[in-house]
Amino acid sequence: MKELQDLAAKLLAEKTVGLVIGWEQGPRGARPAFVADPKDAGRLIFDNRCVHNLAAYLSPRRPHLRGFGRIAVAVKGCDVRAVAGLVRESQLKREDVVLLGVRCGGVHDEPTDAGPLTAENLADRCVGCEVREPPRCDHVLGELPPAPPSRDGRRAGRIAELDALDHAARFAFWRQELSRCVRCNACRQVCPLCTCERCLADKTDPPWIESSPHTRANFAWHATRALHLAGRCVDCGECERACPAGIPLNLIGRKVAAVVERRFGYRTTDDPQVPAPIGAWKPDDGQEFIR
Amino acid sequence: MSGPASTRRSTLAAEIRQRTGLNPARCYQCGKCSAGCPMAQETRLRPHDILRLVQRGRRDRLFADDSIWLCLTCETCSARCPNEVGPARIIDALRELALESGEGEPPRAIRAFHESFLKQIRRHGRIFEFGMIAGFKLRSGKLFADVAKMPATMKRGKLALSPRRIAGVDDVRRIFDACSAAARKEVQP
Amino acid sequence: MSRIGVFVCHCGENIGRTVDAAEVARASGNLPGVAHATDYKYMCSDPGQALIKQAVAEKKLDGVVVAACSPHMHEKTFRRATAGAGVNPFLCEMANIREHCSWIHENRPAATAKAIDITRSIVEKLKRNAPLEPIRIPVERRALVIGGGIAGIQAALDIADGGREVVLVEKGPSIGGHMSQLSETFPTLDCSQCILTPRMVEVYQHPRIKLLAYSEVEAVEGYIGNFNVTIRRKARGLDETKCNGCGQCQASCPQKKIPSEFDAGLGKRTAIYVPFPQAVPNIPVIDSGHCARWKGIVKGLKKFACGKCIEACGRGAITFDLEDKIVTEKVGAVVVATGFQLYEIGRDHEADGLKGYGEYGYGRIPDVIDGLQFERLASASGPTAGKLQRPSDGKEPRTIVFLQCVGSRDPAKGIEYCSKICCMYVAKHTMLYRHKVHDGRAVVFYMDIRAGGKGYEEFVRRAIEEDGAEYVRGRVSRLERDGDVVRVQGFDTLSGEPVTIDADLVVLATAMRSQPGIEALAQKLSVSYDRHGFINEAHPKLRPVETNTAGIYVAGACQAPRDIPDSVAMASAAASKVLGLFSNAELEREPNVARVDEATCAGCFHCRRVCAYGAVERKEIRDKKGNLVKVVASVNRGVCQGCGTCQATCPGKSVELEGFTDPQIYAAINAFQG
Amino acid sequence: MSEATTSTETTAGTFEPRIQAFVCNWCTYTGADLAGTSRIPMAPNVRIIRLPCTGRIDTLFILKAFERGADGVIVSGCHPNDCHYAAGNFHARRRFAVFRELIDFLGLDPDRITFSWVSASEGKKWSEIVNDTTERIRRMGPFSAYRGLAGRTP
Amino acid sequence: MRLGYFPGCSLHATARECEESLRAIAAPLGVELVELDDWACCGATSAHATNHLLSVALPARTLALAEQQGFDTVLAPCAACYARLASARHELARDRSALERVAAILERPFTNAVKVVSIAELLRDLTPRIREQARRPLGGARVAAYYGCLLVRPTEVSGFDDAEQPSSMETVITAAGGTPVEWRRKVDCCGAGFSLSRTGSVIRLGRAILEDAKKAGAEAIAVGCPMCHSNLDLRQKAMSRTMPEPLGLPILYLSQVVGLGLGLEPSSLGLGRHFVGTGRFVEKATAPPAPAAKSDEPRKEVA
Repeated sequence: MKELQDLAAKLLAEKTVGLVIGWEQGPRGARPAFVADPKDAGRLIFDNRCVHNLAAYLSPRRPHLRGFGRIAVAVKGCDVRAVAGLVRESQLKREDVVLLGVRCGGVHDEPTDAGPLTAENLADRCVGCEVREPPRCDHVLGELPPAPPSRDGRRAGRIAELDALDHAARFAFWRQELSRCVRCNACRQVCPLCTCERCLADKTDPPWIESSPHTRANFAWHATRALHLAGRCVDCGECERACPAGIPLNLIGRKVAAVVERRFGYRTTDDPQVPAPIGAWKPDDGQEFIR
Repeated sequence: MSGPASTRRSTLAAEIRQRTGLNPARCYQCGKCSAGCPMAQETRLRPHDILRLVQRGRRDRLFADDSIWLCLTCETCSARCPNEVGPARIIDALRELALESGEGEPPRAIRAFHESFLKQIRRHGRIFEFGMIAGFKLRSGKLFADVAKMPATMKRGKLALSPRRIAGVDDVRRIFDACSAAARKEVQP
Repeated sequence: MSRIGVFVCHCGENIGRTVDAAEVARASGNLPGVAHATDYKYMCSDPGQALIKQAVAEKKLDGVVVAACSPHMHEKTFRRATAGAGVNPFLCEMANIREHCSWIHENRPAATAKAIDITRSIVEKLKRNAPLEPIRIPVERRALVIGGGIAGIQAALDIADGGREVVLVEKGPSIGGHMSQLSETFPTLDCSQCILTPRMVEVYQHPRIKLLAYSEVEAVEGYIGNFNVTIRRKARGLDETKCNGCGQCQASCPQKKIPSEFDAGLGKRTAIYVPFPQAVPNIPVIDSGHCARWKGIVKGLKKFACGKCIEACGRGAITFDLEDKIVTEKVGAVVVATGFQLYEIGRDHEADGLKGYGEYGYGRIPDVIDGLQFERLASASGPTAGKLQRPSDGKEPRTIVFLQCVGSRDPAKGIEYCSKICCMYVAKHTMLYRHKVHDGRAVVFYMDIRAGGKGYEEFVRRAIEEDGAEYVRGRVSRLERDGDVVRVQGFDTLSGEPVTIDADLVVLATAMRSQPGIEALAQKLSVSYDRHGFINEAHPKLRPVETNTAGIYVAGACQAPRDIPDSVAMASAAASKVLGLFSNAELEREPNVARVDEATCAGCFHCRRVCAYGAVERKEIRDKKGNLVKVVASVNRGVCQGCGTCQATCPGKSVELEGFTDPQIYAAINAFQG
Repeated sequence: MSEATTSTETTAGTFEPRIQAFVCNWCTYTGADLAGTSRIPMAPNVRIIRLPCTGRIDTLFILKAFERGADGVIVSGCHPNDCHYAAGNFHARRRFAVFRELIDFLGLDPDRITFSWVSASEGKKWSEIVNDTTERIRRMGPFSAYRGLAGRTP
Repeated sequence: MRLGYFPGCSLHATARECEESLRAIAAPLGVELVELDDWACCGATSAHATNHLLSVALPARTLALAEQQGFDTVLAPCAACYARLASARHELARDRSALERVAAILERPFTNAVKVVSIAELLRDLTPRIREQARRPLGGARVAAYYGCLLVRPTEVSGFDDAEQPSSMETVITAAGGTPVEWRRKVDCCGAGFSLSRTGSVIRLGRAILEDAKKAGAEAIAVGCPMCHSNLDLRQKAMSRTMPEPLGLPILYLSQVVGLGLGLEPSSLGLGRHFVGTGRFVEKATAPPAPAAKSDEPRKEVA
């Protein structure tokens, strides 16, 4: 942690960067921190409560961070995929940011959770983590922690359960879940890859997505959002964490990711050079569903 | 395409394809297999003939003589086949088919060899060569062939005389039973 | 749009029989925004069209819907009529109530209800139509031809003779291509060089052809009518303007043992060389890989071992200027004619996904050669001056065995297609051989004889019947060197016998492949190519010399294996396409192209990835002070073909395809289902 | 809109589904024209919207059609390698593949949608697509489950 | 290097010299050979000519044993065993359902994770070590490398060398100090599968091979297959019956050639067990180097 603080202070003092985005202790657990003054670098922390994917702050939709020049941002191994996504889609120039990779042995579900990680409280995306050592970073900090506790993925299990149901039962489940959506757009706001200047859902001519938050509109909205994230979603789970209604949005993202992997052999990667699967094609892509 | 055309297709070719994953229809009769086949001068049907008869569904002619049994499985045909037809594996499959359905029989000597060989494995788990030669001779009727070589072979310490059974011989027998049961099942429609 | 006219056609009985056209007109007349609705027996007839013009004038209509046949039938007719009435033609739409309704339904009420639905949906769509103007693109009436083989030469001459300028780019030091290496040509046995070299000279002397030999296309930007081409002129090491082609330098060069590319490795050449005596341009190049001085300069040496050619040149032309030069040309059309290469069947083709033929010993057995090498052996201009002498010992071969389909029709080795020319040139080879060695034996191993072409079958029969070529139907398993013969182990599938022949020479008819590097060129040109690297034509039947990129054409063996007549025919076809394009100074196109809303575009460039035409460009948006605000997508209207894939892909819907915009489609769906 | 045929309108008491088709201009639209020229009778339930290419067909169209009352949807275009625009159908195929599995996961029966390749020469195939889809949707009944989601959640 | 060792039936009997020489060269080459416990026969030609499933299941049992006994690589010095093991491995790697089916028959855990190597592949990969340990130039003895069928075919199964112009054995022979000869029949079939059942064919095929090697100037033939060995060795007399004089071409296992090159005692390599006498060859190979040759200096790779 000292290493992170010292490096942040040094980068700020040398004016290598104008801002360091990291995590700090807030009133209720860890929270994102924005440090522009080297003197404040001591606020920075990293531990297993630092769940936030700070790459979201690199999106060009955050113009208020523009005036700082180069930005250093602390990223866990998994967060690098989001940075790669932004670079891949011309939303960010890699040289405009300094990546402070933090070695990570898994995080909690919520930034307010505390204590050692157990199989029970480990965030689902950390199960079977392969990027404890953050790839493609400018600096890599901390000791390599042990692998997170092993267990089965809860969401994978939940998806399998849902898959086993018939349409009516699945429909009932999602109708129930999606009926709670109030279209507060927290999912969209927190998503590092939702980078549209003007969201389709805010477009009124034509109003493809109905604006009132009834269940039908919510189906269309979340289905369309998932499709737009197909092959792009980095599975950070921030949408689900941010959702005030507690809708299991990550289930949809994971399901789509599984479809994309099975069909196109593609998994979201931290290599910005690897093109995403939607927007590409192969002559022998599966078409068993087409007559 | 549907209708009569599809039902007229050679079921033999389809069966071979199902067994081997190889498509006999790919053979365009270039003859490269036969040109390189070491046994071509001894067989009536050469590899490309065999492929043609498979395409035409002529089980009668395929199983009528020794040809398929004289393949050494040296794989030269498959290695050089321009169209990746895989004649060697297809001939293997034809031999299996002949045995399972009883339509064809290997020449006595070859059958005797295979039978004593497999019997040895089933009995001991391994081949014990003296026993095998003895069994072969009884089955093939070639009683005196090679007898002259036996003493020389033994003198060189090359024939293990006492069969030794492996510990897992039951394992091996179970494998044999399961595989021949599976083969029997395949003959039935 | 608030004053729409709806015109319902009976199409005689065609529509009227099952659809109540009057009822459709009545129902449509009640639609909001419809100011006029009527029905008529034949809308497409002159009186029918007059009806539209009259109604537009009288009712001040601002949009027209014709409910009649398929737009594929009469959309142009009615748009012209609408334009004639003074309304933008793109404010006319057709409702297809014939092919999609009256002709396929029997039940009159149901068909009528459906026709009303269709018409209503089109009316609602039309309300969101915008007036469009056709796109006019200025055309630079000069052409670029890439490749100086027979196809490129033919295309360049045809275009130039048609009155337009041509830039002809050839990668090698001379034009002429593979054809210049051939001895005689099938099916007439006329001498290849005799028919080719006059054409080469014609290119050189043509006032409208700019020949850039020893040059390569570096980059291509732009679109139909407006390509900017960057060309690398590779350093020849001498001043072309001073050289008069006297050949003294070549005679003086001490490096004389370099395998000649022109002679397919069977002859030798010097380090400074003209590839063959009739080369065009007749200017030498210095081979950087073999010239001692060149290598010295590259290494930065101060003193050089050799300067013989400099001394020999009476004109001071040899400068050893090693800098490539970059030139740019602006052209309106491109003809790709890069030709082919032969499959070299040695073993090392892993990189190309080809396996090679270990069993044929090519490269190990000196008397196993390929067809092009045989051409050089048979050619009067070849290394043996046309005397047939085999490579190993110079002996005249008494038995030659020819193998067809080596590499071709052989998926196991990586190529499944037929190379098309081999059957013919092997027959030719047997003839050439038998004409030179009357008692020699020519044996051909073949799988099928494919001699479709004028005079082709007759030619092959002549080789067999008159010239005594022995044809054996079967592939050869293996070639082995045994003493001074090559043992050919084959099988005659027709007689069912193994065939073993001891040959003095074996000639392999190896497959035709696309040129190395064609993929990179195709990508520069944004034209598509198949998995073998052959350029794809836009349509195999109807657009055989166009590519999927407008303004880029294809000719010759870079599109598929082709013989000389085919290549020349394609070249002339491509030239006529180019001349057609150049017949007007401006190009007019339908305006159904994509348009980006720069205000909302986030610059993610998903659209650019899906565009098959390279029509999406990056555009920088700057504020008044010139600071970069953002980079957005921008559609080049000259290049866009209007498929709309970009729009469906754009997550924020910041692209609209004119004529099929989201508001139009939305309105159409709403009208159907609402 | 009084003239509108609606799915509640019945012929002899049977349910008449409303089906929205989105087709490409070059293959399927022309194939449907051919079906007409060949006078191949088919169910009158399908309403075609013409688009230049399947590449233009947005999944939003499909959702919107269901929302506005369609009981079934047909999406059709050129066979692979036949696309007038080289690759629009390949892009569309990936898009639809994901979309189909996604809505399936959300509990919407993907059998509500027929995806097909119908070339300009396959007028007969188009009629089969139309008839089969109509029959299938008729068996499945009105898609009020989705349409009705706008009301209060039960 | 620790290898699971699958001798196969013949290395305990007719091919004893192969086993002996292998064990002799293992230590100097830094290889530990551990015989698989309770291995069974691979089924050889007989299984796969009659029952495909059996021809996969028998080798699969051996591969499963190797897996359980903690090996990641199995050496099958007999080319026939190698071909059966490698074919089974290849087939099961491509076909998941077949793997499950076979695992069920075996009634033991099996993931098909063990690699199979032939004697030629193993020794080729050990070439640097052979060169380093070579003590004898073999008197420049000219050796024809004979691959036969099963070391190089089917190509997709073996794949460690070119099917038509393989070179791994030549590389090994050169490293051991021998001189490989160029000849034509190195991948031809000797017919050994019919050694007992159709002797006439075998004699015809074997004779062509021996003649060609002789013609190319070979003083011995190196093999990697006990079937080829017994065929060319045991039946050589019969094969040369129609010739003016016996061929007298000793047939050596590649491991024996390497053993001689490493300077091991000929008797430890089983060289006395051959039908065709190896004496003259051994004599030449073990003769003290001529004074001019500096045998201590590392030789240059010729191949």
